[in-house]
Amino acid sequence: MSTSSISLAEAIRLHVSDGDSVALEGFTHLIPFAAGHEIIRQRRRDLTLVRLTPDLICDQLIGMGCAKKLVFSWGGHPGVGSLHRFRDAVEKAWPAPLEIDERSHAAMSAAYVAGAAGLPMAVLRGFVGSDLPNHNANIRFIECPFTQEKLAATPAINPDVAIIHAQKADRQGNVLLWGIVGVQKEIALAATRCIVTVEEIVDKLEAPPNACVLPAWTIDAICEVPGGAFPSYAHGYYERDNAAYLAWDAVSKSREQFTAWMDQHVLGTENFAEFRHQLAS
Amino acid sequence: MSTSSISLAEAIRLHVSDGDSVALEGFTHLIPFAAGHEIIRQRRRDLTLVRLTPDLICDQLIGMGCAKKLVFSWGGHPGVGSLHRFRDAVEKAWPAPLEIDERSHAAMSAAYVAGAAGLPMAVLRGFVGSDLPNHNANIRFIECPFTQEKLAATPAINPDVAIIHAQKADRQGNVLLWGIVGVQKEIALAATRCIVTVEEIVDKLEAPPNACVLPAWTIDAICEVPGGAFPSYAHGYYERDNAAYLAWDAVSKSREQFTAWMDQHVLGTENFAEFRHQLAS
Amino acid sequence: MKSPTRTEIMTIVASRLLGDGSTCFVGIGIPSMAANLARLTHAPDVVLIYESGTIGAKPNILPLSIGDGELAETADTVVSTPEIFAYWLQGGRVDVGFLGAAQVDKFANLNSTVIGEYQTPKVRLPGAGGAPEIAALAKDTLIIINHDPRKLVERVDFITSPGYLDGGDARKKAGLKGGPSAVITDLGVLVPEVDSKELIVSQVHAGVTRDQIQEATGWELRFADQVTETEPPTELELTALRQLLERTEASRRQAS
Amino acid sequence: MKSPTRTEIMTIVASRLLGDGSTCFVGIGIPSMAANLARLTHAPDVVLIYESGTIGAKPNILPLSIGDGELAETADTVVSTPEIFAYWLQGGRVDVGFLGAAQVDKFANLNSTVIGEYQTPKVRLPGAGGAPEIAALAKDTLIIINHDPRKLVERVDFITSPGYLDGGDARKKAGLKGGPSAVITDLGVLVPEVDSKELIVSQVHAGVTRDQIQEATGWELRFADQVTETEPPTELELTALRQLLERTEASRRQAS
Repeated sequence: MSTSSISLAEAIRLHVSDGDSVALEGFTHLIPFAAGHEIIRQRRRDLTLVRLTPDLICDQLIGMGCAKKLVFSWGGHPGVGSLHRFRDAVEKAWPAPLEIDERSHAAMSAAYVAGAAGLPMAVLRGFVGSDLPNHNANIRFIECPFTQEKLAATPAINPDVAIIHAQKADRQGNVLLWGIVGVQKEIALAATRCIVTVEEIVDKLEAPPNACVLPAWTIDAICEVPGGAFPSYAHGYYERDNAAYLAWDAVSKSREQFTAWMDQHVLGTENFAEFRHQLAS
Repeated sequence: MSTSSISLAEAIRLHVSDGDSVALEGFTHLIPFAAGHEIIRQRRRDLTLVRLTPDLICDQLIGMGCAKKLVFSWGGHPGVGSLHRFRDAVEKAWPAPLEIDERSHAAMSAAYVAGAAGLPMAVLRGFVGSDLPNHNANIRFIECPFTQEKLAATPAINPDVAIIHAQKADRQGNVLLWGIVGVQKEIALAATRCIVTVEEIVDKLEAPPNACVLPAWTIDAICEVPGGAFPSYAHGYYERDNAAYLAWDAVSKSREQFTAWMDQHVLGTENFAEFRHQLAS
Repeated sequence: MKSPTRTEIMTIVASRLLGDGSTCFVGIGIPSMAANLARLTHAPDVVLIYESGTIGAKPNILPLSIGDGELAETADTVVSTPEIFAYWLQGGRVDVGFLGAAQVDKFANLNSTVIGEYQTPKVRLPGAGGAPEIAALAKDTLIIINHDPRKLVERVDFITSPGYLDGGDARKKAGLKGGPSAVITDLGVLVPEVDSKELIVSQVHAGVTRDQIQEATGWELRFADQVTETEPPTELELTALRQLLERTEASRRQAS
Repeated sequence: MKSPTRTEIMTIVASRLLGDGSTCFVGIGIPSMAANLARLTHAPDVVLIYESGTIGAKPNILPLSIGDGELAETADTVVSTPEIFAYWLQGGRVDVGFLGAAQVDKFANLNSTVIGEYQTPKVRLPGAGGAPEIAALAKDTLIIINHDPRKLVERVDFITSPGYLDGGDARKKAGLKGGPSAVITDLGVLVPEVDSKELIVSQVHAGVTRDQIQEATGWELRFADQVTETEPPTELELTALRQLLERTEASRRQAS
């Protein structure tokens, strides 16, 4: 029951197909940027992207025409403002129309929990008084059979593929992440297939008790991609590159500049290591 | 926002009243025996005991007449067989009739989760084909509004008091437990009041990342009771006393021998330290 | 000492409303600034909860994102995103939700979803994030927003997060407790009138006239019987705020 | 080498049914013994999951309770009780549920609740524990029980955990997949007949006659067309099992 590591290009080739629903998670931390880039390089199309906070990684995928739909709860540039490519797709259908399934963080994280737990729906105290349920059939209300209270329900999320970035895997393929762990365990378990990029592969995981560990047999591909969460951060390895985040605002503002940047830095590089090298120089 | 430590006797006096529902948890590990004994010493009555696995600790409380009701999912002597005092209460109403609310581990742990999460009920794939729902109105079935599947529902559990044993607290009252953590975080958060006994109080908690930590402001009383989980175990401190467990079978078999043992060892001692000292000699 | 800017006053006034020992679910930006200022001044035991799962965070610098490493490293505990919303917010453990928004209306409803129609938006905003449930489930909500007639509007284009809905007992009828107790702006403070739940001006910052505040508001404003003037920032408050921002700036310069 | 006892044979036969690399949700007692024997012999990569939350436990000695420290220390990860049932069992990640019971009936339904009436039990048994959901949600279930006419009964007094309910497609109609594939006893192995789902004898241990097995069963037994005789325990199996038990005994003596 061990999962041996493969290249990220191979993992995306094997496990991500056109039309798939793909959850890329990491709540401000451990965002799988390298994997997102590889999806762009391999020119996947018609993906349903699933992510609580579709920040730069989804802005890039959407702007490059990989997505037909977005399941999300907050699509902004953290601490900065708008995601220009996301807005351009929703407001002006560029480069393609983008269907949206919009919930809230509480609902989406509960939907992942339901997905991991084999339930068809999540139940929460949510959306009361909000206009969102008027625009999303995936938000309904049910009645508690014991108290007759009205509760919100939302369908479980079970993506075709989950992609996460973690700090470590051992040689058997067991994965350890720590710090802000977000919804990563949940999407890994909710998805049909799971790709994990890691900072490093080690002999022994040395996980502290009750740490967030994914056993090898729950994972389909492990790829060693040091720095694979850049410009987000990997706790214990490197910090968030706030300057790179701030710079994205200008890069992404115009379609032309965005396209040129992506052509040069993502499509024009072989892999994430080359991308980072090119960007640094 | 700190919780200073008090004696266990004081904590039980302040927070456990006749008629309360009291959850004592610890899944084979960190079972709060010292607190159970103190409830017996203080002769509380008409308690609703809540525990997934009401093993020796509940056998003692039931046999001593503290309980009027038991909410549970498995009432046996682990690895041995019957709980004689529990059986005597259910089968022959001795020393008093015992009402039961019987679910399964999956349902009870989900009910604690719902309790901690402020939901009135838990939803699970449970009890299909089982006779339990025919005998417990706290197990019902609902329909998923998205898939029309039939799902089990059970009311949230929100005890008046949660009592747990943990390895450590710091001087501010933050609590750390590790190893088999069971449902302790959930009941601590589901209950109105929470008492925690700990192996030791330390200057710094030194919790590893993402450990099971309860912040001081979620806890009402912290009591330093070294060895307070005996004869169960405290990971990193001492092992399960299997001999003491095995011995319980003979001690508890007859009403007379049970009563004599409890009179001598529990009612006849001032506190848990004296109990352990007496038992060892 | 340089006299305080309007934004500084807004931040300081908001920080004053946070009680010591309370648990506060903090949005990013000015809410985070105000909450940390409270922690560094009159409320050392405030418990800051961020939706990234950090409980009891005590950041020395302000996070740019809601899940910076600084938050995790200084927290009492870090839990998963599902847990922070289920056990901590929905579980009823949050005293104060500290929120910003693109628009707030007369009944303190918040919009962070769209300007214009949902299907054909003029401006697509980031969306709900944690706000609908924070606004619904925290015992109290504080809202921080810059005064501007396009931001303080008679009726929001879209209710992302409930304030008092149509006013009066509409929120209660919908099954919600709590509700916003104050909207803090760079011009003053608005509070819901007891019965109608319409936001009225209860406080103005020094030097702000009623006309100014009316001009910056998208509906015909009413004023409380007793409108107080904001107590000027103390030197302690101003120093703590400026040092916090300086530390933050220095750290960002160093990192880039 | 001392010839094997009936209990040893039962344990070894059960262990053989556990495939290498499968994930197995293990009950305490003989199920745990058989599952660990499988791990120590032909199935080194079996993943043992205990309801105490230990995933991938590799105990060197047999736990007396389902949550001994030995399980936590040797596990790949230890999760909470709610998580083990929600994400791991209900999430569909368990291939085999390994269960014991006080009674099993003709359609492989299990009783661990009461002998007699629920409200006025003759014998109050421990109860459900994890079993109803293990029996319902594991892809396959293996049942281990000693052959005895009070244990293998025509109809259990109480269905704690579903086998094939009333037989035929009753289980499927109730919305359940899977179902028990074998009942392993100290006399032989019973399996559900393809359509009726009635348990029939497919295998007898060496030296056991049909009469013996019928006498020890509470309903009129039927036999498969081809009843095989159990392959005798190999020396490897027997040695591994006995050493496991010796290590366990030694450790318990030492502790007490």
